[in-house]
Amino acid sequence: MQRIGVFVCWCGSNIAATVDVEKVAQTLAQEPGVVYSTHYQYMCSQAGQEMIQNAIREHRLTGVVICSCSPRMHEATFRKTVEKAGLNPYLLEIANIREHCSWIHKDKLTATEKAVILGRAAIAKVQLNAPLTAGQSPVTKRALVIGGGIAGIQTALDIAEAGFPVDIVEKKPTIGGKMAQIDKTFPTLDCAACILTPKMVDASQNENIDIISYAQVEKVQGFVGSFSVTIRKKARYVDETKCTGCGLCTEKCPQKKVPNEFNLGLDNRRAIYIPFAQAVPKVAAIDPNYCTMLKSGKCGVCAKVCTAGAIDYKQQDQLITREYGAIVVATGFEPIRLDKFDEFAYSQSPDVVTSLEFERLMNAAGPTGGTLLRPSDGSHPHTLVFVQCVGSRCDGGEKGKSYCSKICCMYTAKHAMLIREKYPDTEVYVFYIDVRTPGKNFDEFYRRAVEEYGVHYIKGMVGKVTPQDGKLKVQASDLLGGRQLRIDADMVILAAAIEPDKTARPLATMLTASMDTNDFFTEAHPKLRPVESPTAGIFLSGACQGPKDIPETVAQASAAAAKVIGLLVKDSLTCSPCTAKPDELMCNGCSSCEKVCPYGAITYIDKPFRGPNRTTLIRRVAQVNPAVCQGCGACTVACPSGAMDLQGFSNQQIMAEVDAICR
Amino acid sequence: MPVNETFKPTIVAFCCNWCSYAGADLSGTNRLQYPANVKIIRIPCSCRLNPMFILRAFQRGADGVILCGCHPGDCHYTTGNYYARRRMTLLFSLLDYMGIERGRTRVEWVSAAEGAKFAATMNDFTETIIKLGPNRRLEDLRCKTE
Amino acid sequence: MKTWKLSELDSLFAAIAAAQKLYIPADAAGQPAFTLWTPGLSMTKALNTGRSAKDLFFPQVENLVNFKVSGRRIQVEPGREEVEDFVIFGVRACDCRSFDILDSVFLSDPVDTFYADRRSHATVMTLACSEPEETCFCTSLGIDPQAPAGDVSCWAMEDTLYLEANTEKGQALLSSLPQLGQGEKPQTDASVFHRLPLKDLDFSVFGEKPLMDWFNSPVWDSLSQSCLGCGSCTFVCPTCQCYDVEDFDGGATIRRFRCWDSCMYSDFTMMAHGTNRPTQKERFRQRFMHKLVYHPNNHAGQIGCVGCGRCLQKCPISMNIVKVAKALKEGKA
Amino acid sequence: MQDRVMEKAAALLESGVCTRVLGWKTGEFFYDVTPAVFTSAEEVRTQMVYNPFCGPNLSKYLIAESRKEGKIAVFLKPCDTFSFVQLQKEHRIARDKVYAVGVQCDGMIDMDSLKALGLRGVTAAREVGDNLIVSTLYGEKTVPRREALSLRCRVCKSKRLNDCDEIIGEQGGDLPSDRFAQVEALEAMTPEERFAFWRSELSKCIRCNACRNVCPACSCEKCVFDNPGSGVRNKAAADSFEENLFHIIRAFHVAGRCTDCGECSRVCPQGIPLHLLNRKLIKDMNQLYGPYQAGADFDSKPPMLAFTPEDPEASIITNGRDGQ
Amino acid sequence: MSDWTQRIQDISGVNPRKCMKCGKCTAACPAYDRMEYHPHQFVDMVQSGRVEELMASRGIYTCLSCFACVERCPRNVEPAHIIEAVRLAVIRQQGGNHMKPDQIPGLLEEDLPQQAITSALRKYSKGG
Repeated sequence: MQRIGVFVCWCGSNIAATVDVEKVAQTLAQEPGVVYSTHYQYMCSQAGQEMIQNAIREHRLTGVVICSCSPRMHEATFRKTVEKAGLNPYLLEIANIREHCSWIHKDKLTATEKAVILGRAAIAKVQLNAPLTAGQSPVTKRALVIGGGIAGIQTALDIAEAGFPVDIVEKKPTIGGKMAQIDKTFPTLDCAACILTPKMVDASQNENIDIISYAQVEKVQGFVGSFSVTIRKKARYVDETKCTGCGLCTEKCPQKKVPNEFNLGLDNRRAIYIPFAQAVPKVAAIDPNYCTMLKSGKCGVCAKVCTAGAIDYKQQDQLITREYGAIVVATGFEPIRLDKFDEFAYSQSPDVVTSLEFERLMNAAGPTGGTLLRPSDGSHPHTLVFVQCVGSRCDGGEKGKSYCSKICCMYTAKHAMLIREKYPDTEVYVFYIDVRTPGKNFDEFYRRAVEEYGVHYIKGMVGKVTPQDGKLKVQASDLLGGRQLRIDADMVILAAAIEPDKTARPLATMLTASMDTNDFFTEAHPKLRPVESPTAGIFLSGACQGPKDIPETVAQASAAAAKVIGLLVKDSLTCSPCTAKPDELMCNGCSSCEKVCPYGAITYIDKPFRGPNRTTLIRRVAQVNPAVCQGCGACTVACPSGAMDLQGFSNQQIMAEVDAICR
Repeated sequence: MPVNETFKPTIVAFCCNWCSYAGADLSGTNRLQYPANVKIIRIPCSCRLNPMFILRAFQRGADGVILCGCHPGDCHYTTGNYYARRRMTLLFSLLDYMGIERGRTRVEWVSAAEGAKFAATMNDFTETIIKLGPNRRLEDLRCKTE
Repeated sequence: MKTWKLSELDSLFAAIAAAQKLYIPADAAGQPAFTLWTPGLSMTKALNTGRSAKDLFFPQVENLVNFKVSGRRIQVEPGREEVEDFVIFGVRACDCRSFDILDSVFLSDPVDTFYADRRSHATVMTLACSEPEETCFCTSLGIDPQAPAGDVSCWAMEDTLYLEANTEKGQALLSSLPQLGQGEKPQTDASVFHRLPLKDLDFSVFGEKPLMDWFNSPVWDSLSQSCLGCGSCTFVCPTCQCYDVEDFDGGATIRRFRCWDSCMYSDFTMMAHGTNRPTQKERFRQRFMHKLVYHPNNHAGQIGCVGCGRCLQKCPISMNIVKVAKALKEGKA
Repeated sequence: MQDRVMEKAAALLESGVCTRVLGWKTGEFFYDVTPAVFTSAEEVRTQMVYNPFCGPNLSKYLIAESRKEGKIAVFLKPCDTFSFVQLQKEHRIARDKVYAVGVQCDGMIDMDSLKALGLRGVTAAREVGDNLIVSTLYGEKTVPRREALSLRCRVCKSKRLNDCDEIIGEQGGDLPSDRFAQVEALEAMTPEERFAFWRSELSKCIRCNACRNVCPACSCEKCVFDNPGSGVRNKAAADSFEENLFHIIRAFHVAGRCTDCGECSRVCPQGIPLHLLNRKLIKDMNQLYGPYQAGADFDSKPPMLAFTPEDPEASIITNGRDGQ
Repeated sequence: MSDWTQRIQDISGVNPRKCMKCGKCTAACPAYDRMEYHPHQFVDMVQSGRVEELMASRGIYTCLSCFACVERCPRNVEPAHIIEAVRLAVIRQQGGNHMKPDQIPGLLEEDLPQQAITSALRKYSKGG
């Protein structure tokens, strides 16, 4: 038989003014199972808590009901209170007679009656409460960072600095990401490579960091604290341990006509290549789509010139499986494809380029050695037109992305300024819808472009670009000036919208991390938990969560690292015991529960059961991982046999509350 | 139908812990009134609501049952209310098909910030139930107090 | 013999119902069932009801006792319904025989007072058969469908209903109906009963061998293999009499009631340690052993079946007592 | 067809493709066939039957049978194969232990339909062309075959044989079916009429559980209505509420899993049109969440275990679809 | 919202509030030089209730209905549909039809696409 104690709080006059607390205590004392019932001015006060603790000891209470304010206010407080008196903290229920009763009703009789019913429901529930113990699950003290751009590098460095081993998985042969392709950074105009490459070197030299380049995540199992991840390391046909990065092979390779992806196809590389001079790891890779040796078995020049003997045409993909406590997603972004924007003649003229291509054209290590030349004829351009919001801020669907890509205003100002600084003989036009410059020193930067560098900012859009007689005829509208402009430009630079990397969607599925309709990863809370995914143990770094510039990306990267460190310093995780629990004897193994679980907390095992007449039956039954389950209860309703129940909110408990309320 | 002045309906409101229960708390904090007939049961998420609980409430004497949860897209557990929405839509449709009055059940999304909406919803729902009169079609005579 | 015009059955029913409740077999939502007569209700055209006539003596759910709860006080109150005199009209010979079988169980010591109460208040008016279904086999069990027992036996022939009282109760009922006429019942034609496909079933064999021989017969495995474990056969059977006693907590009142149970159910006679009939084979065997062997063993050879054919019609997988009896006799399924 | 099915069954046993065959067995009459497992060609030849009365859906038996030693061959009609696939989707059948033979189906005949035509004391029936010649205790009668079809077969949704290892006869396809006509007729009634309809139907329920026990979707190890721990267990409907409760919850539990095989209504000893509850949910799901047929394939996600952010709100029901 | 704004919205099915005033429509407009108001201004004027000014303008008839603006608009605002609606509003207000079905035979020429006549009839006669 239960021995329940009821404690009715006055909350000063907050409750007592409209609820006859004495009568509530007296009436509830008559309920079956109640052995002690009292009321007090402030149950949450030191004295009130002591009162509860004494009653638990004196009356050997097996359950406690506190009629007070919302459980959202003091459930945690009172759980600690009863725990200190030796009662399991989950043998406590709170009847909310303040927010749900005394504060909304004026009539004392009505409010008192309702308070009694709410108390009764809590008593009915606590009768069925079971002592629950929070489980512990171990934490593997290693983190995985997926993506080796500036976000991934920064996160990895911060985690490594804190003393935890961390692996970076990068799909390209080198880390560095988009930032490695950028020339200068706003608003300081310092060289991107100068600030990025030291970090890349740091990462490669840090004992705690293992860079797994030219690799992709293939499978993710497990849950927060103990993920098991399988990584496919693609064959690069070069032994990483032997290659010295001398680059001789890349000079001798006879296959010279391979579009160079690092320069966005603006020039060519060889079939064996090192993406760029400061690549990390600085190891060559053979492109199997172009290598004559791999395709036809004839050639082998690179193997002949390699003094280190690093070339290995027989190399195979390698599968690496490692355990991690936390996973950081840093998959970054890509500019969108522009085939839908015929009006800008992107596919008709090589002189119409994207901003990222323009970065390469301005870069000293780029295809033109840093001299700005028209891609079509290598001449010096005099008139340049920038078009903003290409594919951003559209109506969604066919038209383009509905969001603002955030970084274009600033990098365009940067480009315009750099051109004007280097080539004062140029005219630079920027067509904009709005100029958005929220950020430290951002607006000042933009104003400098206008005021000091004489860039022509024109409110309005370009309607059409027509290549004609070696020029680009730009038809545009100056909305503020109220005139139609026709500019004979030498180059047009398009600020293409950015979108999440294509590999993010399948990765999100593997991680059971949610995404929004644009394929950006969803954060656990848009304001309060911006660097965590709703899936425990998965963290977000950089542009995979939304468009970001470099400072923001680095800030988020470090924030994600801090969250990861906070997780990895723990030896084990305490999980809420209010989790789903299957009754194996009832479970059919039908997988309904698994399909609705947002956390992938449910798995199945084949388990032997004793059948009738000494037989053994092997049955498929559900298993809930309490470390992953967050206790939403979706599975309990999906389960047709009622095998799945939720601890702390069981079917029986909720029905007991219903019964008590409707009685 | 004439409105029964003396009819005091029993109304059960299932509220998800994260949005609607907090919304109900806020409506209390702001001293917004709604009828005492409404009794709230806290569940972790709207997807925890088993159709069985709704039928149970009617069996035990409820005249109306309402489910409140986070707005679609705002579920604390990301997807719970989407499942709840399908389940309730189908359950309500089946009840309607069996001739149970449509107004006796309802789903309303109430965020933690919508204290006023919570109170307004409860006022409106209570009014609807009073208009409908006592639940006779899904009652269990054994649970009626003589 | 007393008579009544068949075309004016309605007024006969009205005359009976004037004094006491009357139940007749009528169609309710397409299903023939014994139904409380109210003006306008007419007899079903079907040979027999879906559920048997036992419902009127042994209803599916019956309240036994109530416990009133208030706070911590519990008050025990009788839950028995007051039974008034009533008449059942149109009971077929098979169902009428089932009352004997139920009596032998419920009226033997200790007497089931709930059942006894209803029995004593009832007057049974049977109705002779003339158009049997192919599933009928009451004749194999020594029942004459053309001469049904009961307090009053009735025959519907051509345009006349002939009535004959067999008991004092029957006599009293008929004499309370002065409007009845007088006439001679013509000869009945038994030819169709001789053409019944199941007329030659032999149930006498079950008394000839030791009980355990039947129990250990190899046929049970294959007979029971497709049984769904539902309770259709037991619930439509006029002689099944198992029940369970349960409590329902309605808040203010807890009701203790009994309801039909089925030995085909996996939780039948479930106990703390589990069940003693762990598979459907044991449950299936129990039902038919009870009808064919245990009951006759305990009740002077009376077979626990009346040949109404309901289980032949209703079993979802067409497994029934005829197939079982034949298979047992032949020793193979 | 009878001969081809029996030949195939015997051949499968003789060649050792399977050790057991699940089919139908002869009875006292021509129509009372019982599902049965045969272990030898001899048994098959003497006892097995395949005729237009072989209505019972054999799929559910495979849950237990596919757990046993050795491979079992099974004969499945098109509608049975939907259950077969659905049960596999729910991991209830070990496919590698089953050899599935699909049998072309021209619609099954059922005694209820013959009785509805006023036939009594039916002792035999044979198919002649499009007609059925029925012998009764009271003489012979000829009825059109289509009028003798079981109700479910008259609105057959598909003749497609899903996931069979072999097919006897011809593979069929989905059919245009007006199976929702009855549901629509009910929807067109007033709530009061609908309430009266379902009360009169469900009050006939004797809770024999035949509908549940025959239902391939009701494959729970233990039903909530049998489980004392569930809080809703009951053995008989002691109040009209419990009649409703059982059937509402059952319809809900099989929603998205019910293939509309019609077994529930076929077996109900009280003639309750239980399929109308399941069909209502099927119709709703098709309308609200896009067409879905349980058991039609292995990949699609059942509507109750899926969602889209754009799903309609429950208010479309509670406010009335017609704005009432 | 002014009545006119609502009416134009109803006729055109276009919501001018979706416009983010980028001017791409105007930039793409081949009839720019002959127009008193330009596509982005049409949208703005409808939104701010200056429909009558627009109706009085000759510029609305210089729109070629080439749909370049509709094609280019990133927000699916569809200025050409708005202009069309304003023209219709003018016709409806005048009450008369600028073209009647019995005029059609006289207009039929071999070089003139029939579609143009149909389109003109639809445009210049009062709808039902």
